[in-house]
Amino acid sequence: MESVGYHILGGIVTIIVAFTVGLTYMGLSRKITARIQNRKGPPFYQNFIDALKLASKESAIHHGFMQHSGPAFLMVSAILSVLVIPVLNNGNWFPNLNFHGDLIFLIYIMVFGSLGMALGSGQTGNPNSAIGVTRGLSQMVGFEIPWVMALVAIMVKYQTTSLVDLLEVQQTGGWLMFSSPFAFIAGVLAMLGMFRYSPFDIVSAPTELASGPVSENGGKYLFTMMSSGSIFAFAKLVLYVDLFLGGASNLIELLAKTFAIYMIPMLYGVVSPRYRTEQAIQYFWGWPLFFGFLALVHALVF
Amino acid sequence: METILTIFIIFIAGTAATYFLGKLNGVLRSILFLATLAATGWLFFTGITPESGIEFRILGITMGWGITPFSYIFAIIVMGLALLSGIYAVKAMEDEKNLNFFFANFLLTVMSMMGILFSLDLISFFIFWEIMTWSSYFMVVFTGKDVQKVGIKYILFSAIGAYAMLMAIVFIYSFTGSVLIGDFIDNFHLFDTQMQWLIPILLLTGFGVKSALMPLHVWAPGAYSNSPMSYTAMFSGALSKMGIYGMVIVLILIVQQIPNGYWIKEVIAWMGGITAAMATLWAIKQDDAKKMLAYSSIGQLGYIIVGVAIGTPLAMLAGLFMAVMHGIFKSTLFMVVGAVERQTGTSNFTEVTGLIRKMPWTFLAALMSIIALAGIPPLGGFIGKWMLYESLMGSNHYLLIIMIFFSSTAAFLYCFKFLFGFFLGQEEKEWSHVKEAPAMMVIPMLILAGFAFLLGIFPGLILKPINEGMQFLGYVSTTNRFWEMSIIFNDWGNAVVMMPIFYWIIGVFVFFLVFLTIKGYKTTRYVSTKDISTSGEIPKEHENLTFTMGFMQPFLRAVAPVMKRQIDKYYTSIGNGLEALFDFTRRINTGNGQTYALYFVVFIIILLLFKDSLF
Amino acid sequence: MINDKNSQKIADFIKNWARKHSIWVLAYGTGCGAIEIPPTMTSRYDAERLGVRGAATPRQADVLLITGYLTTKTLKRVIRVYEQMQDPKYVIGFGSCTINGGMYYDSYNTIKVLDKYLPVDVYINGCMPRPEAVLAGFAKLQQLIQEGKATGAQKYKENHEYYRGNLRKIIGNKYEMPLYNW
Amino acid sequence: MVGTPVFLIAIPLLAAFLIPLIGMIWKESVRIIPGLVLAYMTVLSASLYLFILENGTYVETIAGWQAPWGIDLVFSPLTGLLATIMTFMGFIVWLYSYRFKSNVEFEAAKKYFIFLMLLVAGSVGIVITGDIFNQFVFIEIVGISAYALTAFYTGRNSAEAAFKYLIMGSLSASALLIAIIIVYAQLGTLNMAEIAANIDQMNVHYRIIAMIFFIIGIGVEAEIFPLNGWAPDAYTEAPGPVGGAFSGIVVKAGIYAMVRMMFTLFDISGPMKILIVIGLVTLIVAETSALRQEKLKRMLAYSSIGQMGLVLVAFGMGTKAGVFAALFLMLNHAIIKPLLFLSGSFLTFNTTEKYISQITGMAKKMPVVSVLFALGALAISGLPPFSGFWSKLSVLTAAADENLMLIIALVLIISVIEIVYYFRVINRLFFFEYDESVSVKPHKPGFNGMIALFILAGLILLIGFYPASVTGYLDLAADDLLNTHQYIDKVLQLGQSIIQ
Amino acid sequence: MENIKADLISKIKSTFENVTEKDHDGNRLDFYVNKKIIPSILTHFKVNEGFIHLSHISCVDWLEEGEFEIIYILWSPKDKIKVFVRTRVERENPVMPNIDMIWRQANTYEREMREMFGIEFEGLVGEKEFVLEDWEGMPPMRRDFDTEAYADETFWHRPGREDAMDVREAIIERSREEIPDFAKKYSR
Repeated sequence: MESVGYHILGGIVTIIVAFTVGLTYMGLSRKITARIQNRKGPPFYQNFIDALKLASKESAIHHGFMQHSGPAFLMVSAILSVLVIPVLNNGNWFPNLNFHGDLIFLIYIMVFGSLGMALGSGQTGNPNSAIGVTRGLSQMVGFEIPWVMALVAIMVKYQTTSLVDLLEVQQTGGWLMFSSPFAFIAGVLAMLGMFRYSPFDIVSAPTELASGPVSENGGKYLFTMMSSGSIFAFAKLVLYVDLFLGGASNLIELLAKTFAIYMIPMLYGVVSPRYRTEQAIQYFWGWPLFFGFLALVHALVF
Repeated sequence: METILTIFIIFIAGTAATYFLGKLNGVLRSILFLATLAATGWLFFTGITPESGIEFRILGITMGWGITPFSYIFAIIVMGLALLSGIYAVKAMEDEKNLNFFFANFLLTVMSMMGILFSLDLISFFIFWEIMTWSSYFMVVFTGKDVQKVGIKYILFSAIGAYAMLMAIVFIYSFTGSVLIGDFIDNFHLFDTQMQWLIPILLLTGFGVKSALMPLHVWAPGAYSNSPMSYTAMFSGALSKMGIYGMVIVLILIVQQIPNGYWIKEVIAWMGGITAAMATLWAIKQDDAKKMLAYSSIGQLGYIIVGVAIGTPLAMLAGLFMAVMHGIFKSTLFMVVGAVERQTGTSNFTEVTGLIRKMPWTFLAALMSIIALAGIPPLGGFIGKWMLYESLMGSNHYLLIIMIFFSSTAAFLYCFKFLFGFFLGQEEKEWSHVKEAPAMMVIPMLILAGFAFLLGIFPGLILKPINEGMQFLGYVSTTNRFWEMSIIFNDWGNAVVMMPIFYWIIGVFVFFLVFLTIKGYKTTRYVSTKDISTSGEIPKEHENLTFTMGFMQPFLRAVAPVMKRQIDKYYTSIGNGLEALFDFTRRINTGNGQTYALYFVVFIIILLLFKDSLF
Repeated sequence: MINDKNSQKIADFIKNWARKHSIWVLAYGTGCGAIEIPPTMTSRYDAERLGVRGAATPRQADVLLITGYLTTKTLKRVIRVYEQMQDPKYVIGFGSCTINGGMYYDSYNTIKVLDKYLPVDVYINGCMPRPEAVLAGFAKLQQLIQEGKATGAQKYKENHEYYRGNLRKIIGNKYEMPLYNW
Repeated sequence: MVGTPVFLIAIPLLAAFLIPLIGMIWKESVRIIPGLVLAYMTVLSASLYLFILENGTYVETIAGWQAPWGIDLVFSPLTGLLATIMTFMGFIVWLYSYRFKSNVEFEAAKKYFIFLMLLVAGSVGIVITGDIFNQFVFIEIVGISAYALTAFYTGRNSAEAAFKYLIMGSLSASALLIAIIIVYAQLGTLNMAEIAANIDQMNVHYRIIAMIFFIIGIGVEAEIFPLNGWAPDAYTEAPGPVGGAFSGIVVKAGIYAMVRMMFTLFDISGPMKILIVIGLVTLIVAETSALRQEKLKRMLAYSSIGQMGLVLVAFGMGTKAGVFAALFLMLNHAIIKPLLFLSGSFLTFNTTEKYISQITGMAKKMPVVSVLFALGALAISGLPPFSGFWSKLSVLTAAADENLMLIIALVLIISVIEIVYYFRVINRLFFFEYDESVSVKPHKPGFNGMIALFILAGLILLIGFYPASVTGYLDLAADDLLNTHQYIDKVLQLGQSIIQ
Repeated sequence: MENIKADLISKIKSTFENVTEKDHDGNRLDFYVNKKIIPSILTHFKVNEGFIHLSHISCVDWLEEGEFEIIYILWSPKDKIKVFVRTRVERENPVMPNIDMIWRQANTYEREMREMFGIEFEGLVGEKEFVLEDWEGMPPMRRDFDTEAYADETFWHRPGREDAMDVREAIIERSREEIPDFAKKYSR
């Protein structure tokens, strides 16, 4: 049992890494998107500048207490979820909170942030925010189903709900991506929605909804949301790597794998137009659900 | 043990006194009402211990009253909720008419529920069950709205359920010659196979009606939303648990004795799962908070049914824990709706908005309960769901997990709708006069919300009695595996101490919520919700900017095929068909003397024709 | 240490650098100039490489880009939008119409001089200005920000009565403007 | 002992002749004397009943003719119980209607009270007589007074209802007479005990045909299915208390006669298909019709018919438990249905149409009567903890003992229907707003009427909370009915002992 | 086409009095009518002649004659003919019959004319303000409204505009090209 100080240190380092990596990935995605669109694009550190600017911007007004609490809820949930996920396997990273990284706890703690943000943007009174939130929550119901099917398939196959156990399984038996390919496909398709990149970005569509839930939040509110978003992105990527790509034993490997995963929704998004909400839901309940069932059958039969 | 009798005597005397003396004076009525609840509550919590009972005989049938460790769990819910919603009701109902009837009936319901839990025999169980049915029926129609529709639906389904139960009881009595539940359970394996299947199914029908299982649930939305909210808090919180109580006994003690009886459990679990999913979808569609919470109750009861029907130790623990939690948070939410309705005059999301600054304490209670309802850590609802998932995983119900997960994810939609609809959004001028609800209404809500929080952090408080109750049902003690903790989340089998989580959650929460939020709140200035970026347009005072109409429309469009068929409609058509048929039988008596004379002759002929078979 | 003048200076430098490289633009595109924004933002001229990026709402925006003429009717909305923006904020007047009315010099319902009503930091002239000119305008604004000279918001706050008075003069007293909020 | 069973018949008949004479002197006596007579009858039958409980069945021979040849009155635990109930209900109905039509002229009141008294006397006579022809006479007495009471209100509807009743009654009387003739021709006796003792000697075909005609003859009074067409009209058109008297007294007598015929006369033991089938058909048709009624009294009438069907089903099981349940049902019905009729006629006092919709919201105006009505409704639909529950439970347990699952299921389904239509009325009463345009004017009930209602309600609650108060008597009565040989022995022996 | 036109003219002239027509080339046909029969003639066109589409309602300010001319432009998709129904109304307190029960879109045009010319339409429903906000005084589209003077009075002008050179002249000077005469008259 390590000391409390070690835990706190580990937590802070994790958060900083998550923040940095997340923002960098976002910047890279902007760069890559620009290159695909035959543009030069902003530098990869552009998001850091944006974050710095937002943090230095003045926020003089609020619409009520929940507007402050909403981003804070989001941040809490982001931090807790990144702390629960084992960043590297074999205990190479700080132990943080990963009590064997329980997946169910993880799913729910991730949702907590969405609810907090929904409340925060609801308090602002902007109708666009509420519309965005309802779209976001609806879409979430859409992609959670194949995602959970993929998770259940894996859990069934290895009879554990612990991420750490799954990592150990992959140490010896190869990556889950190959041993349960359908689960991987379902999970990846669900991930498209989770990152809210292009086909599924109706939630915060800038021209339709005036950026949706965040439309009343600028400055520090937006900074908090942006940074928790980057932490979330990192958390999700690490989760995918841990689940399907066998985890990583050092930071470089982690970065390589996470970036590879990250490319999927990003590249898919660049070339896709936008879905309406019900189309998005129907999308997720089509092929991804089918693959989820296949994954379940695969897990049960083999 | 005479404490039991004392409790019932106090209840009956209190009911009568509240009814008759309550006509004299309103204050006296409230005092009598609360004193009855308080006295019985005090006697219950101090004087009653599990495994105590009395026996007596009626009609030559031996009956017994007593309390088992298992019914003790439910008795805690009933008494606690009765006390708190009683306090709430006194204030919430003060402007209504016919209050002596209301309060007397309230006491009668509480008494009948306690009676159900105290009954050790089937006859007094059934008597109290029926008292509960009709006393709650009078509450459903108390407001005088939709009486013939909602009320008759409720009483019809309750009667069907109750008589199915009565049929089973009658069979049991004629087979065993005793109505004691203990004798029945002991002798059940002696029944023939046909009866072994029939009796549990009949009993489950009876309990399924009260716990709003899917094909039998159609009474619930109307009944929950139609009765006064102070009563619905108990109706949904405690009364529906009576169905769960009976269901657990049937499923665990009786169905297990049937060879191949696990099929019943599977079917019930699946019905619970479907109930949860469908009710959630319907809850999303509702624009009335009461209706929404009613459907939500049905959905939550679906989870509980899944838990108890699976019946592994962990699933049972989860089901019972969720039953307690549901009692707590759902009655809080109904109380919240009642408070909002009392202060604004409507419970419709499309009308009321932006009450957060007007009714902050009510909002706090609503927020806590919603978080508990949605199953988000660290409140108690999560622990129940977690246990449920783990147990489903452990007992290989994979599709059920997805079912449950779908409904619990979709539940976020209506959770948000509830909070947003009432408390967030534009602060319209129409509601600018609204004040916080009176303290007598807010305090019970906050106490209940506090319990939801407390049980989230210290679930052991309630898991301990549940564990004892489960041992009574024949489970091995789960002490060493499940509830040994005094602090947040337990390890379900994983031997990890959870101290760091506690530090982190507290630390992060304190940092962000207290430090940043409050600091930010103080350094910034409040502007009204009319000051929003509406492309530069300045919203006029009378312009309603809140987005409440067709709130979850995209989602509902996506799930429209599932919601096209309503069980309600089938029942309605069956009912209409029957009424038409009965109209035909009514016409047999034509009111014409000649026809009657003809009948006379025909009857003679028929009797003569069939004399060999009939005599 | 933190209140030290030098550290303040360093902090200001960093902040200004960040602001300079991250310009979120709220384009008020009721005039014909809005048609010049898409080429500016897309692959040919790619303003994003300078950190220029569209913002959806005034709460998130740094720069208010007035693309072309403003009528008395839209002026009210523009001022409302400007006041809803959070500090630090800048205004770019885009096209001749904002400078001297341009071809609408004799119209009965367009304003001719934007800086009577809003503190314009940079004007981009031309009818219409080409994307190159727009980029040049942004570059100028960046330069001003870095130098700490883009103090339009400050000016607006100090001379609020003056700007409001000019507004009152054209819109009359019938129209209710809400109080200044930031 | 304040008299012998013969007084139960003789005194009301005597009073019926005397009342018009005394009425010429003192008009109020027309109201009071029937009450006194009914009270005396109640006391008499109660004391006789207590007496026989200790000393065994009491058989009185009229005019010294011994048993097989003369007429005798049998006062056994069963007949005593029924006689006590009937006289008591007669008294209650009198108490309720004491002020009834006090504003109408002397003649109307005279008729009413005389016929009420005769109704009770005739019903008691049906129960306690031991002679089938005598029973026929009493049935005719009951019938005639019932026709007259039905036609009490002058008017087309009442006359029509009474006429229908009359037609059915006449037909049944002829059928009954045919049955009696057949029996007499075969066995040469009219004494029930004698017939029962010698029934084996009767030709089996004649026996069945006699039984059929008996059933048809008594069935009109017992309201069995195809013969009950008169009942809804008569109940609706007769004055309110008369409906109570019909359902509380007359029908019981009819059922008794039928059961006595089946159990004792023809000595059938074991389950009787005929009773079960007739009972079930009656039950289903009546209760489903009741669901669709628009008039309150008509609904109650159908409900009454349905209950009688249930009683027949219970008797038809033929077991001890079944008979016990049937008697319990009869007792409860005799208490509850008059309560419903009496309180219902208070509620609809100021209307001639008596539509259910006309009592909308009456609870606001007449709270006590409404609560009593609701109590009756809850009790008759078998909701615990009121008395109806126990009787229904007894029926069900009796059926379960015989493994008659279909009957249990049907009875329960019918109970659901019952609950639905009674709750519809309760809803209208309590949870609707009083609407001047629809509802009738409230009526201020008289003191005597309220006492009558409270007595009935008190009995409901007593039996509901403490069923053991009556089950002992019912048990004895059931034993008495089932033990045919004891009945025969007792009646014949006693007659012989008197001769000796 | 010509047959159709002639047919139409004869039909209209037989139905309505005081109607003069003017035939244009192509598919256009003008009718000059009195304002009183406007609703009836338009209904006639719509119902009987197949001119189901109202393309536009226009207004011309004949300041010198003291009249406004209102022009209803109708289109028949069947015959492919457009008809201009012209009518005059006096400038002082101009009142016209309202036709938005015949074509709902007429409401918009009428509101615009009410705001821009000050023509009243009998029984016209709709917000008084159409495009302008808080406008007081003379409707801005009348010809006697001096827009330049109004602008001078109401708005600031940035100085320096008075001696601004015509861009064309600067271009000519720079490029030393001849400009054609017809272009000169457009220069300031």
